[in-house]
Amino acid sequence: MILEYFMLFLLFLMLALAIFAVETKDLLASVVAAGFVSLVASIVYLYLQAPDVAMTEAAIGAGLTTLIFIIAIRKTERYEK
Amino acid sequence: MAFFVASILLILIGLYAVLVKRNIMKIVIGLSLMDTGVNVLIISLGFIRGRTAPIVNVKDLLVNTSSKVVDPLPQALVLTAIVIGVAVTAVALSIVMLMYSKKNTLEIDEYKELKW
Amino acid sequence: MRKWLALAFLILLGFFLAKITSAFPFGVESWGVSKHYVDKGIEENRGSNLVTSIVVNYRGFDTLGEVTVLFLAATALAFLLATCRCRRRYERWEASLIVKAASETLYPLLILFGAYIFIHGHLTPGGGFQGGTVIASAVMLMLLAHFTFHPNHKALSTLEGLAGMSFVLIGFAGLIWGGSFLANNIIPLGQWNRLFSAGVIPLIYVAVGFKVGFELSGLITDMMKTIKEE
Amino acid sequence: MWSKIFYAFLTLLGGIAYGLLLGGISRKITARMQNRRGPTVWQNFIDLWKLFRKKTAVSHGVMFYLAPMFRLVGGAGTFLLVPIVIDSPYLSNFSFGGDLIVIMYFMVLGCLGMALGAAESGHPHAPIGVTRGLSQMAGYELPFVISVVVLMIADKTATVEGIVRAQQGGILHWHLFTHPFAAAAAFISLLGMMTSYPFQVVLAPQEIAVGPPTEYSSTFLSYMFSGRSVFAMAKYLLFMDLFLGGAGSLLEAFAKTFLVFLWPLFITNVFPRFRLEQSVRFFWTWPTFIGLVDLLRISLMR
Amino acid sequence: MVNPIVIIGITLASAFFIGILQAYAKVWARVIFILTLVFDLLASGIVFYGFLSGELARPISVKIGGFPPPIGINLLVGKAEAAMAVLIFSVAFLGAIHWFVKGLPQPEGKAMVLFLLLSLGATGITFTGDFFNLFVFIEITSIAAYGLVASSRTKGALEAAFKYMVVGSISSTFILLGVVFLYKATGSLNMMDIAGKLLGGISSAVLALITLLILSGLLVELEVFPINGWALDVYQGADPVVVALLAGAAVKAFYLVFLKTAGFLPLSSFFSLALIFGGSTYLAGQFFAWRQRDVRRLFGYSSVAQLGLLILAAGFFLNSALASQSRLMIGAAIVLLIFNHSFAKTSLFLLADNVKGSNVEDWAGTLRGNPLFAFSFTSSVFSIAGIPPMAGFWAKVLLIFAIPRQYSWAVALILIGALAEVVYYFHLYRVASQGEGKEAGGNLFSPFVSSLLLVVSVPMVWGIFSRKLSIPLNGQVLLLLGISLGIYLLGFSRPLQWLGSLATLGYGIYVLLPHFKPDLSGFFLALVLFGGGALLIATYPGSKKLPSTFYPAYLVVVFSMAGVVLSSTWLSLFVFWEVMTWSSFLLINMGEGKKAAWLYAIFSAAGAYAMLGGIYLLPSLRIGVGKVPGLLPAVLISLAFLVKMATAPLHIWARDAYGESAHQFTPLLSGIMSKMGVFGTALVVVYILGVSSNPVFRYFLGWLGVLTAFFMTLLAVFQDDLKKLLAYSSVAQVGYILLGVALGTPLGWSASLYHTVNHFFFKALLFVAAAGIIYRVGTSYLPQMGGLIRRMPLTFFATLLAIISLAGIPPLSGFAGKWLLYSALIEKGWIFITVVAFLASTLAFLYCFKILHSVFLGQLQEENFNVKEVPLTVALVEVLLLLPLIILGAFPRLLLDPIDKVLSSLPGLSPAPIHYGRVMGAVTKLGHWNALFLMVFFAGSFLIALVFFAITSARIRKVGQLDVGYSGEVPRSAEDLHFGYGLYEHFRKAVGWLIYPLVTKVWKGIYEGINALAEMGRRIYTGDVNTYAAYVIALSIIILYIFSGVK
Repeated sequence: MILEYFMLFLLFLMLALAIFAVETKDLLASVVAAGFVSLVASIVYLYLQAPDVAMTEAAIGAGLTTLIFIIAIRKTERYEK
Repeated sequence: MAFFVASILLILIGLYAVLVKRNIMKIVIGLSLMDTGVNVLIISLGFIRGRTAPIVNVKDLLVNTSSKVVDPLPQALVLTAIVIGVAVTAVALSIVMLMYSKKNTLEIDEYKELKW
Repeated sequence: MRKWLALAFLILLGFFLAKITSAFPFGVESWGVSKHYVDKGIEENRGSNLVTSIVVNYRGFDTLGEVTVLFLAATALAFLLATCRCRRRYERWEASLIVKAASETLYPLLILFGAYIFIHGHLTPGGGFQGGTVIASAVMLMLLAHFTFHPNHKALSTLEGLAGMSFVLIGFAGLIWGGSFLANNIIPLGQWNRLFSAGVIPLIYVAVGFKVGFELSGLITDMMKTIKEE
Repeated sequence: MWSKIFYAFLTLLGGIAYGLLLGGISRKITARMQNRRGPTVWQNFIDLWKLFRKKTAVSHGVMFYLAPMFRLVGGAGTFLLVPIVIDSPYLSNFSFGGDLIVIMYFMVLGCLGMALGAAESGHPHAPIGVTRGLSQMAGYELPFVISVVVLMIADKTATVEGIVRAQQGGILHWHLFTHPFAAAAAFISLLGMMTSYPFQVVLAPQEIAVGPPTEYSSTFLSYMFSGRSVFAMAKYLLFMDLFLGGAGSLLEAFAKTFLVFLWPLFITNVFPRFRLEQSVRFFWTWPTFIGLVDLLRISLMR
Repeated sequence: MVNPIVIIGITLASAFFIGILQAYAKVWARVIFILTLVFDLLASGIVFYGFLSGELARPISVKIGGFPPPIGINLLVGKAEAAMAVLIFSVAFLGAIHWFVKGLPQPEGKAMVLFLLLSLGATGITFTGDFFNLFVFIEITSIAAYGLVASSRTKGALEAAFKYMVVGSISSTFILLGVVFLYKATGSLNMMDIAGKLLGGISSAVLALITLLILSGLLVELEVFPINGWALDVYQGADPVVVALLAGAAVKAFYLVFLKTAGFLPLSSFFSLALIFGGSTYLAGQFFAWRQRDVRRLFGYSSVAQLGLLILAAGFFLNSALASQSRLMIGAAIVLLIFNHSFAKTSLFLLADNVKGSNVEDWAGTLRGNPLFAFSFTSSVFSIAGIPPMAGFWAKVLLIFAIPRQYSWAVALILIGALAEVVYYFHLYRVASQGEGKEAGGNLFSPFVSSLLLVVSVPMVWGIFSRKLSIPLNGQVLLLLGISLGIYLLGFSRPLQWLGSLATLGYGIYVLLPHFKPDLSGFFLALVLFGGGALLIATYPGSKKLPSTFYPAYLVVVFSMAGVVLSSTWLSLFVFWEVMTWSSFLLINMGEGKKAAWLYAIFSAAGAYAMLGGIYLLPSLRIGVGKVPGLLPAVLISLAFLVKMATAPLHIWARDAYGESAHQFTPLLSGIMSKMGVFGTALVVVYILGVSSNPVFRYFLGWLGVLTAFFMTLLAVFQDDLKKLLAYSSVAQVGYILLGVALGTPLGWSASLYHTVNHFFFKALLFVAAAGIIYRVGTSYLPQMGGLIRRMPLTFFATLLAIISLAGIPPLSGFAGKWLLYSALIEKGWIFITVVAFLASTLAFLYCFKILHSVFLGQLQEENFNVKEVPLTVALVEVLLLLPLIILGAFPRLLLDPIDKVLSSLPGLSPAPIHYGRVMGAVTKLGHWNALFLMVFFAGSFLIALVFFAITSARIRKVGQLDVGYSGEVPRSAEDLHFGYGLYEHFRKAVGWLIYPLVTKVWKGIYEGINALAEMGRRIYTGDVNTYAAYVIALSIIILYIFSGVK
């Protein structure tokens, strides 16, 4: 049962991170938050018995996407007006 | 049930960013969040309570696996969807970089020449 | 005013999505065509990881499409950034000694780990894409740590092309000998849970792994490359 | 057929003579109105003879040369198409040649010929006179057409004989009394046709020296002169047939045409000259509305 | 038989191979690229041929991965998919060739890969039989498209790519969600397997919602009305080659998928969804393009509109309530529309690529610069606007005649849209043909080839569809049209072309000889062929300056008129009518009056489309069969003919079109083409209205005719340009003819038929003389001419006779028409109309005198001193047209007897009640008129008077033109004495208020009004990404809410 509540907490965390990512003015923080959302999602996938997807989400969703975003931010601006 | 609600909310948050934010980078982030939300929704659709992952590496799973294993198809679809999501994001970011190199700003208002 | 309007639209959209998802009870079994995958999956191609057997064998065409998508994204990115006069906004500082040392030791291990993932694609969770990404992250680590590290771009794109070609050729082999494109009966399926089993699947996943690995590293070097031009 | 032509020729000569006579009388009366003696009644004949005897004549080109012929033939043709006495073998002239529509269009032939000759004369006054004449014709044609259409629809015929027959049986049957408004409109437009005084802008002696025939002299002018008088006679005859019940005998024709001749005479001597747009506006308002009254009556009656 | 999977496999392999090769050997990469495209084109061609030749009856399903469809993925390739593949690869091939000629964007290896994968994606979309696989291929196409659009060097490319990417991502998310929900609801992903199979516990309402989710995703890709802002930006911003591939091929693949999805997932409310969105997109696209300054965005609006039309057609195609035969026709219409639109749009966008500068003004003069450019541009514009003989026309006709009667508003919508399309396309055509020749860009090969395909397909399409739609086109006329197009080959020397066309016309008369029967069509056929021939002779002088397309177009006009006259069904009449209209448009466009040609195009198109609508409402297509309910069909059909006759409210195009078109063409335009309007109205009055029935409409037509006569004559009086004056007079005379036809009595009809022939004689004579005069004097401005009688006596004599006949003065032939008309009017009792008719003919004398005076009489100006007589051929034609005026003047029965035969052949009409006594001449119940007697009397008395004058007159002294009674002074120059300017100024003071250009102001007001609407309407495309995304979400909500009936 504890797992059930832990999952609820994770989902709630995911949503909070997502809202933070959208609202924050600092793009870098927003990208990192998005990365965290992916990470939490991959944990959720584990609960949903989808190991393949969890690995993919972790590797690509959290790792690669965040990297690309950061490179892009280096090329443009960090703070949203 | 909570997974559905959470994933739909995540999609809506992603869309919210696309609809409201004036910064094109934030829009791309919104799109990426939307993709994650969709993937969570698809996987939660394929989940069956009290079942294990569709990896048949133990002998007893060999016999009538359909009553012991989660639905594998959504997971296969999500695998493709994630990769496509990242591909689109990569191209989008390259476009954003190019736009920035031309106009030195990320604000949408600068990119409204083509209209009417 | 725009915020509230957007919110209203989103709530309505959410309402409809909820209405559709409410028709599917959470966690309740409702088998469709995947019942065939699950029941006969092992028997038809002996790959213990059912997801991989679906991804590569039953719905191999999707994966071919997916590989094309990735290849397309990499090419498009290279194509666009070739013309971009993107200047670096922030000056670059030397990575600290710890990062340098750690990255040198971790680099081969990560590549080995990546290879392990996509070789055992049909047995354990993970596969070509996940393994490829791990390799790419290894290359990324080296790029971050050392200025001088600069993978040979031409070699990367050639290898990537060859890997993609091999995937298509396996498909054609299936067409010529196996009766239909990407057919799996051209080499023996082997036994369940053995390394050399599940027919063509490991071969494809190895090709995909290499392709994704080189492609993503090429992609990252393209994006990072513009930094070096300063 | 030949006898008809011979008698028609005779009536034509008679018509020219009577026309000249009437012209002389009108010059006499105008002079009397301006309390001077004025030329003799036969003055027109004397002028005609004088012009006819001239030794040389000036010509400005082919069309100028042919114009008097057009004028005379046009006038004579119109005169002969109108029957004086409808059924008599002698006096019905060439009315078998065409009905009222033919007459209305034949009238224009004479004017067109004279207009072209005048235009070629090279003198600017001539075309100015012609354009004024044509514009004024557009003016007076409207009321005249209305009255003619009223008669045609009322008597269900387009021939002059038919209209005359419809008026037989006493004075009250004349169209003058059965269709008074149409007759009034027609008589007002008659003023325009005769270019008598209120609408004299076409010839306007002081302004453009008699207008179109300004360059004509000697024998050309004589043909013009006789053409003009026979044309006037044709109009009087036409009005006699349309509104005064036609003529039973030659004498009655003389009397009635004299009556029709008196009407423009009374008006011409007492009015100043309209400018052209005033005359066109006048024609397209007063006589037209008067004519429309009868037109509405006819269309409602049918 | 090629296995379709091989097409996709090979393309993919070569994409990877080019990825490798481009680093080592650029040349080899290019070779592979072209070879792949050629291979794909051939392979899909073979597959398509397999279906065409019947070798493959049912669609083939190709297993992939060795597993049967519901388990594995399959390719579902039917006839439509194969055709689409051929289309995609041919457009891609043309685009590639254009790129090679223009120079590939660097680095070229990657560009080639993207290009190849875009066409692969499009083919994949059409072939795949699995929904998720469809999603993957949509992604491939989209990403390739984002890459290619972003990489274009043009100004707005990046902005367009970003918008496309955002909107594309949202739409593909909808599709992905839809597909997964579909899997959960039906348990399968395969298209064929899904149809109607629901897992337990899932209500059909949910399936409807899921289907709508997918459809709303697809509708975004199909550029539906409110959310196609991104598409317009892409069309405007991206590189035309990319846009050609997108608009030409990719969007069509999405459309086919839209059709398949709607087919496999049946939705009750799909019909209304397709109608609403298709119709609104079609109308919005057409009208918003009016105020468009950017050419590419204009083409974008047009292609969006065409797509809207396709969606509308899809609605009808999938509507099971329709009869299967009409659904088959709609299917054919869709195929034609797609084929026509793809190649026309490809050619237009590639042409746009050649023109430097992107707004409309930059296109000035491009049509005259390069014949290849002109050919491609004209054929593409004609085929998109749906003008026969192009394929676009057949698509519209098939579509319209398949729509059942209760949806006739849809037909009205299609026609109005088509009209709006003509307005803005021909505005561009007008700008392009103005100004001096501007050399457009070099590489015209691809647009030329794609428009060549359009033209080459014409005979094939005609062959198939003219039989199917019961449009029996007269074979001989088609042959003659073909020959007259051949005359273009003699283009190098104009005299040779002149002789060639004379020979063709002679041959034409010989071939069509059996048709000269004494009935309505025989009567008009004689007028057309002999009239056309006579005028053709007069076109010789000054033809050196004419473009080489003049004579072919002239012959096409003549023979298409013959086709109109000889057609037995309304549709074949309509086809020839359109061919005549648009070939005459090309001829008018050759003159310097480009705005006139544009106005002519719009009015004729409006008339033609109203006619098509009218024909649609008729019970049967055969002329004269079936009782016609109500008045609407008659009104609509007669609209087209009234426009051609330029009757009162529809006349504003006439003055400039007649006045400014090429001098050699005006006699044909006014002499004969306006008669086609008469022929048409005659058909309407006889066969649809019925000669004796619904008198109110005919009374209204009568008023239209007489008012046209009155006002046009009045305008002619005050006109100072010779050709425009003649134009007005021609329109006025046709007004009389309309009045005669409207009467419906035998007398009225004989009057109008007589006047038709007569009008041809004297009007053509006047225009031919005018052309000769203008050719000699150099100007058509009346005040600058004068006194030409001394230099051009024959032309003066001819014009004099023509004027006398025009004015209707007795001895000559004109009077008979007038006499018959007035007798008919009085017999019928239309009193007020008679009065106005009389007044109008009196006013005619004013401009008759004006013509004779200003041109021939008065003073001969210095600059015209050495003017010679008109050239021989013009003089010959003048004499040719002169004689009938005199002969008919004396013997009107020569023409009245054949007219009586014609009248007896028409239902409800009998020969005119005239009996011909020897003495009394022509006698009717009302009056009599002896033509011969009048002629003899006039000639005789004229001769007698002349002889008498010559004998008795004094010696005649000929004087110079300055020797006038000038009150003592000596006039210095001819200039002072010539009264050329402002002849009727005083008359204008009196009646000036009558000719206030009210009608022109009304039409201009309508045009400005629609423009303002369009201006306001297109403001919704704010160009802002957030707004576009918001539109997408809002639209999907609306679709989900309305069409699924969920509360």
